Amino acid sequence: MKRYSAFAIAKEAFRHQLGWERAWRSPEPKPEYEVIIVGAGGHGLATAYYLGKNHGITNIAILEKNWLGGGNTGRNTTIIRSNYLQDASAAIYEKARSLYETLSQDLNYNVMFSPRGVAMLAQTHHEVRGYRRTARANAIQGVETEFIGSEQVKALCPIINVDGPRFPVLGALWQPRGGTARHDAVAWGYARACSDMGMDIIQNCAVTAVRRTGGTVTGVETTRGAVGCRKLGIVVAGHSGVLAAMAGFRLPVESVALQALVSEPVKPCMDIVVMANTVHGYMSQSDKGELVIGGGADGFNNYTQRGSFHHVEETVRALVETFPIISRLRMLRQWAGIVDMTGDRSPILSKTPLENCFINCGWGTGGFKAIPGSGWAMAELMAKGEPGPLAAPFGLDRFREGRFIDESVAAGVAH
Amino acid sequence: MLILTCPCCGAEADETELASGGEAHIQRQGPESTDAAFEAYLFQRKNPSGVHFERWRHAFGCGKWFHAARCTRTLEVFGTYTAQSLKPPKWILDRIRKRRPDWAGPLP
Amino acid sequence: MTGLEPEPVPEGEVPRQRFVPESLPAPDGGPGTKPNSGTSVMRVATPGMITLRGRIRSEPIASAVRKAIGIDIPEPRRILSVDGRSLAWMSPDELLILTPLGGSGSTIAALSSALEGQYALLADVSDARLCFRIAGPSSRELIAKGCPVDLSPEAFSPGDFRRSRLGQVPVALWMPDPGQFMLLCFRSVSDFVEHWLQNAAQGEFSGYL
Amino acid sequence: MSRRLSEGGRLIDREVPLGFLWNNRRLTGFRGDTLASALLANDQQLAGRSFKYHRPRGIVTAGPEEPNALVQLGHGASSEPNLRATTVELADGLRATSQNHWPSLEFDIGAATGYLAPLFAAGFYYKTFMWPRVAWKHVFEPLIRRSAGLGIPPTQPDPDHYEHYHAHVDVLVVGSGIAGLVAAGAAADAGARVLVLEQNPEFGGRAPVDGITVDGLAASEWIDDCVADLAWRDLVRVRNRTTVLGVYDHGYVFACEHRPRPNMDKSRADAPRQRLWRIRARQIVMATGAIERPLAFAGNDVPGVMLASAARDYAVNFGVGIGDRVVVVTNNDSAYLTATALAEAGIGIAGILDIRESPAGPALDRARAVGLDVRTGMSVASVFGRRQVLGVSATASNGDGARTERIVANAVVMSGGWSPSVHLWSHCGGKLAWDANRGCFLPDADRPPAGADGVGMVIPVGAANGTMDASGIPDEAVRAGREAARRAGHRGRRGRQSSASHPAQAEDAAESQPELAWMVPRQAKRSLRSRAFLDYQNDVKVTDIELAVREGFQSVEHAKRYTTLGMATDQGKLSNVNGIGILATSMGQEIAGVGTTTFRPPYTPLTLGAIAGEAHGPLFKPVRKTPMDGWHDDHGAHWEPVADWRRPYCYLRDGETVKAAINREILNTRRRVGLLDASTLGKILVSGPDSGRFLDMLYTGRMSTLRQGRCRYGLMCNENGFLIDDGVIARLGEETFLCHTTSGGSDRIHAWMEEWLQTEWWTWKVWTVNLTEQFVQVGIVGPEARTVMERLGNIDVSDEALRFMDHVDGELAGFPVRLFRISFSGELSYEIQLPAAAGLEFWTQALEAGADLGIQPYGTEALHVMRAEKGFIMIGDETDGTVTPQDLGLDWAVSRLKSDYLGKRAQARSYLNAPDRWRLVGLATEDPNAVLPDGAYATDGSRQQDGGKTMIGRVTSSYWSPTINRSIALGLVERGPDRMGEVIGFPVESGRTIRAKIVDPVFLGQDAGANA
Ligand SMILES: Cc1cc2nc3c(=O)[nH]c(=O)nc-3n(C[C@H](O)[C@H](O)[C@H](O)COP(=O)(O)OP(=O)(O)OC[C@H]3O[C@@H](n4cnc5c(N)ncnc54)[C@H](O)[C@@H]3O)c2cc1C
Ligand SMILES: NC(=O)c1ccc[n+]([C@@H]2O[C@H](COP(=O)([O-])OP(=O)(O)OC[C@H]3O[C@@H](n4cnc5c(N)ncnc54)[C@H](O)[C@@H]3O)[C@@H](O)[C@H]2O)c1
Ligand SMILES: Cc1cc2nc3c(=O)[nH]c(=O)nc-3n(C[C@H](O)[C@H](O)[C@H](O)COP(=O)(O)O)c2cc1C
Ligand SMILES: [Zn+2]
Repeated sequence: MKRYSAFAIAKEAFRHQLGWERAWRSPEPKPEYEVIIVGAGGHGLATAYYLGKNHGITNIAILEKNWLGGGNTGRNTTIIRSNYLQDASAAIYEKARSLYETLSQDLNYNVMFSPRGVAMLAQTHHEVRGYRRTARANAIQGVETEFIGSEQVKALCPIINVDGPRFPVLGALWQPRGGTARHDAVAWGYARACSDMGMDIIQNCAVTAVRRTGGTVTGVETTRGAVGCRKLGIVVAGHSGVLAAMAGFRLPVESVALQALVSEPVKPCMDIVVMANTVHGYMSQSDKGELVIGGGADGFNNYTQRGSFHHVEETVRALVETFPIISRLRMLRQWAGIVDMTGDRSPILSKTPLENCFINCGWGTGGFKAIPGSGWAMAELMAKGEPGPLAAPFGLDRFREGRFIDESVAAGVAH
Repeated sequence: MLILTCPCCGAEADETELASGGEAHIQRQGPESTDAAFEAYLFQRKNPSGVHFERWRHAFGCGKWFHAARCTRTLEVFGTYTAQSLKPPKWILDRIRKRRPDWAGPLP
Repeated sequence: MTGLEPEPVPEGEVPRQRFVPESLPAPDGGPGTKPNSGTSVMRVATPGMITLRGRIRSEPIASAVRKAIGIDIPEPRRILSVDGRSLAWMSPDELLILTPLGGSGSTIAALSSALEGQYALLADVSDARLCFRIAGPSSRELIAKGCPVDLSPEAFSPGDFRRSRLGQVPVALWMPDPGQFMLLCFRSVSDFVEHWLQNAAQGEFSGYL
Repeated sequence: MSRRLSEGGRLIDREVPLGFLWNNRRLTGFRGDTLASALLANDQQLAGRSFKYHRPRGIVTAGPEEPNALVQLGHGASSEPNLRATTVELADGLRATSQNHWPSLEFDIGAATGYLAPLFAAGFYYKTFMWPRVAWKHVFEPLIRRSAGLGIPPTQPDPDHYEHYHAHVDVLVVGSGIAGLVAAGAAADAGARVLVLEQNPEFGGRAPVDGITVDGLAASEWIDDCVADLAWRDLVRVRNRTTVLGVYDHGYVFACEHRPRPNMDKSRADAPRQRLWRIRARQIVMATGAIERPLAFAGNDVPGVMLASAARDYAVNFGVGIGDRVVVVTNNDSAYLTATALAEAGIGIAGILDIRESPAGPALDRARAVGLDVRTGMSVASVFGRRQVLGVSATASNGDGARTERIVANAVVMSGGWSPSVHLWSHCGGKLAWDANRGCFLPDADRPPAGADGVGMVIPVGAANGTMDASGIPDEAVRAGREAARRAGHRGRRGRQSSASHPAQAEDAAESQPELAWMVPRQAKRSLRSRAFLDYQNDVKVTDIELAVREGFQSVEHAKRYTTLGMATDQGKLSNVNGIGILATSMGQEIAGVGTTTFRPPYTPLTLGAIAGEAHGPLFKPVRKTPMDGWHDDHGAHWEPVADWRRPYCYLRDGETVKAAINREILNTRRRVGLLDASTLGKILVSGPDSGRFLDMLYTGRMSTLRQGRCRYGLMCNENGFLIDDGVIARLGEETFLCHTTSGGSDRIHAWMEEWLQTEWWTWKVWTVNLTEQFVQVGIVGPEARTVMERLGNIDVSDEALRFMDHVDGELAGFPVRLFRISFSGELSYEIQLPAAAGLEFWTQALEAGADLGIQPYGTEALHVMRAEKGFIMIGDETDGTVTPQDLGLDWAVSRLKSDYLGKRAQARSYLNAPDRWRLVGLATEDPNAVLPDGAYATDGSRQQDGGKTMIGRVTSSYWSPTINRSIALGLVERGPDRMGEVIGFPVESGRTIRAKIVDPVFLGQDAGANA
């Protein structure tokens, strides 16, 4: 594979950019693979990548019903942080965050990880307590966070109105090493690396049934024919319930629309990521200049990748109150993704009732930040057949035992 | 923006007047239930891509819960009916079959 | 009312009016708008209020209510008023009884004896809600700034009663006569509602209804 | 120099000149001008700089699709970036500046990137800036950020206000062209309520510009009549300046109305700047017209190159000529209209280059008849000039552009065909189909966006439906209007009817089909392709799409994201189809197979302020207030939000700190008497024969056995077994209970009760009423409480008559009250419930009655401290949704004997019974002056598998207790109650560890409750 570098670009500039290779191949499906991953989103691609990189398994097909990276990975607000309360979450999200730091170099693809810092505003006393608690937990877990006062918030992000009459900003949980990354590049970078390792990424190939013999998976049927495998990884986010039904089990998951929007691009006006959970909205400014805005999820089951306007309204209302200067900026585009919400709002990385079939889902509104860590842990689970320490707490069995990993306890939402 | 007709008061309520309540017709499991049945009751959801039976409450209105049959892929509403039904009434099923001839019926 | 309406034209005559676009949306008006022409918002003395929970359309309860108050149970989403007392349909098993100021006590007494032995619940809620009157030519439009209900005359008129939301809070509304609305909200948010209504009254009106 | 023509300009009023500032230069235009037409009239073609290469760019369109002429309007707080000059109505004193350049529009340093364009091909940034690693954050990213972006956000809060409005219609007609107006009339004739929305100030769409006649009248006259006729009808509303922005499920539509103002810089206090329309439409007629497409040729972005329709608009509507020697290049007939219109206005036409080999028809005949030089089979090879057009080289349209001929010109107008405005069809799932004949994506009638009933809810008509010749429109529009009315449930006539006796007849010259060419000349060399722009704003060129294809970004969605085609502020209104054409060509595929990207709302950008509406400041979110709120505010209340309520955290006396106030309030209550506004507590009446049984299910304890006149503390769990609320239940009668909830719980718990009653136990005979708002509740607490009570009335409040946990009805201070003797502070305490209207009066009377006893109000913090001193839990402090009653040592409030209650089954699961669960204990710091921080965690020094330290407990509430003069804390600790006396460490900031002993949670004398 041709390496990307400034030098290569300069060279290509003289050759009219004619020398670039395809970022990934588009092969026909083979009849059989060792591993099939369903879903070429960030999590599916990262799983394949670490199966190859960490476990030497490269006889892999990644089957994608549309275009790779077009699911939630291609439509999220790109916030990366690891300031979670529970040990299990902090561990996997921090693993992911630290992998993000070197991901561009690992993949030889600039994913533009931008550790600009994430501030989660505390706007009630209750929230102050919750975030102080999280900061203390993080200190013990080895996640660098800090509870900062409102003057510091103002200094980090001058456009915040910290004196709002209804919800003054009392402080914030600040993670200086959190930030954003370029969502598409994450999918493309992993895809390029997977393809380069010889894995087959097959787009426009929807899985329509799961083949099994006895209680063991043997392959899948797709819109492009049947494909056999020894191990199957289901990594389809909002469509997990549909795939689980094909595989003969049911999940503690519901699919709902989560919306986001961007403003027209403007010159830099905010340097950090701000999340305001009490009023329900979060915002950052992309490198291109548009404000990237997200809020709460719609409340009902939905597979349409579009949501209701009043959620946009609520989000924007919250953000105009928090950042009064944005009132005269304009919404350019809004869209939605279908997210998979679990019973305790934490993800699932698990074996399933079907032998050799594994599932990675339930990242809901907040799995972009987890992509490298989740792929790492899922690869380990699939390669060894048993979860490693990162994945172990996220098994399906927890719902039967009542062993929830509940993140909502300290904060409101999780993005 | 969903608009559902509340079967209890007849108002054409829009989503901002309603509160959604997830899957309908889930049987409560009490102290005698097995672990598996209890887990299923609390967590396991059909979450279908297609015809779905669900609960809503006319929260900014008459305050009543009701059920709706809706397609999660097109958001078509086949009808709303009272929350005091253990399963979808026949007229709803008939209407769904008319609109979706190849529908296999409610998931078990 | 679009504000564009020419003089009424006699039946059968053809209206041929030159319509000059420039004359439309002058900077300070046009069909887009009408200024507040005397639409007012007022807190009004709250009537006595009683909640009756029971199967209100069932015969024993309906007749007990009729006996005690002399009014039939209204149809869903309707309000019936007789002699200063009103019955508002709140839900299939809830009725809001409005009495003259301070009159809830005697009405409750009458109702409880009429309902003796019935499975029903009465509660004096006279203090739970406060009441606003919105009167004037643009009252429909004022409320429509924040309420999702169809308030056009063909969809909502005296006798209708609707529970919905205004801005972010629950309200109930009805029209005691064609020129005004009564609006009930919970006591704890009445400052908010008043502020909301006054703010809306100060702005322009869309001129749509 | 002025480019204002001596005549013409149907929209301007030459009598009313308006002065405005452009980049601080004073210019004049006329009333009726847009900023764009006024700039052009002043010969200001150069209007902005592009996003990536900072190339000089001119005005290319005359509508909201404008990608180039984005300006910053106003200044200071009223400043607004990225406005399209083409839609800004000129106003006196308007100030506009161009954007995205430094130091000036004419000389922009950023343009240097343009010279490096060969380096900056699509997606180059994914391939570089990776080394050294830290450079991305500190060098590259800041650099990119600064050069990107367009306008500058304001720095002050918005002085304007915005309004919302809810409207309901049967048929919403979007667009007031011939199609929209005729459809509206037809729908109203069928009895439907109709609303017509037009984004422009003027009605009529393209017809008046295109010289169409309807019913023998010039289009503009017919339109005036038609609008007047519609406006006269009682079923129809017609509004201009209102853009329909989004279509959502079930016919929900939002639109934004602009309120023009005489002076752009001054906000009018009363009038909203914009109004957001939230419309519920049963049917939507999409009569949105079509948008002309550019042609891709080298230098097609040089200022002075413009869409043919726009040039026509400027000449006809505004009396502005865009040049004096104009080259026309086209692949269809419609540009001929421009050529003839310009020629008629006296503008020189340097030639018409028609890329078609042998076009024929009336348009050409007319052009030739007026002596225009029509050259078929020809196209522009390249445009000369950088900041303005100096000429073009013409070449055979099928060639490679090698052989050219120079034409001197100062403007180029182009037409690459028309793209129907199908956005609103697509927003809600409507599918498009490529029509190869007409060369455009059209609404696929078989796959419409469906409403709640599953039936199509949008009907396209006119140019939006691909019907480009006006003569075909009226019939189609009548059908559309009728069909919309029918689907909305109307067939009959009602309301004031139209005067028109027959459907309109429109006439225009029949047109021949366009001949598609995604790049001209068709075999263009690379050097030309690399200068042919598709997306002007984002600087996406033909070669960028080709590169994307080579690199495997072949899905239309990948190509979009890799090159940013169509992602600019015009959302691809001009560029998408050409880009897709190039994409398809490069892959050797048909456009139909490539498809298009998704149109998303909004159709054109709208301000966030309009979306937020009036909900800001005090109207942002309701605050719930008790009747005593005003009193608290007057008496130094330091507020705390509690759920949606606000409650006094403490009352500050002059000069006092918050801490001092809290301590004072606590000590005063413990030593004398305190007064608490507890009105926010939820109060729910539960009544009926099955109410005892119902409460037994709802609470973990048994309530059915409670005796009348008595109270009991109860806990509620969810079905997961976790504690969700607590409160005191009083039995008022045989079948009637009053349940108190937490302040945050009043609505939630009432809804919870109703949910179970309506959806699970609907045969049970229970009624509930939420009386939270009906009553206030006042706590009178402390050793002197009884004296105060005795002074307030003659209820016997002796220990004998009113025992702990008794309640009684009576009269106090002249008001009917319900009196509870309950306590969470360990002090003697009475809670008095009375009708809310009397609340304030009672409160002040109680203060008077206790004045000489030293009565003082106390706030929530004192309440919390006193609770904690007694080891009572607080929902939200000791609980966080993962804690069971058993964890909190509240087993005594959980009935083991009951066969069922909500949460019982869950509590039987293994994890909830694990021996190592964290359980409630008291924590006494070794240093009595050290207050443990809230939320501090205890560790035991061991390490977990993943390297983190092991946490063994946490502080749930922690206070300074002035009563016992030491710090106190409650916490959840692993196997806590089994470890009494053990000392554990809580690491806190800066490496310190606070050590605390595990103790009983009741800090204040075990028997202090005795007098309670
Ligand atoms: C609006 C929005 C904002 C968000 N904001 C954030 C944020 O700020 N930070 C954050 O960390 N996370 C955020 N998230 C969440 C995050 O986007 C997701 O958790 C994450 O992208 C999930 O990645 P994935 O790879 O699991 O799923 P996806 O990227 O959705 O990939 C799943 C893939 O499976 C494919 N698939 C489905 N069914 C089939 C089938 N039958 N056959 C073959 N393929 C199939 C889909 O086409 C899709 O490409 C947000 C999500 C949304 C929608
Ligand atoms: N010669 C050609 O090839 C050609 C091409 C296109 C159009 N035309 C001419 O255009 C006319 C077509 O008539 P028509 O009525 O279909 O279209 P139209 O373009 O005349 O009218 C459409 C109207 O809709 C408005 N509009 C568009 N989107 C809107 C939105 N989101 N919200 C509010 N308003 C919106 C526009 O401002 C415009 O006034 C005919 O006169 C036809 O001859 C000709
Ligand atoms: C972080 C982020 C930034 C985006 N910025 C833009 C943008 O500047 N312009 C744009 O048109 N779309 C932008 N989008 C939205 C995409 O165009 C698109 O709507 C989104 O990926 C969902 O895909 P879909 O609309 O095709 O379903 C952005 C999306 C994301 C996730
Ligand atoms: Zn209802």
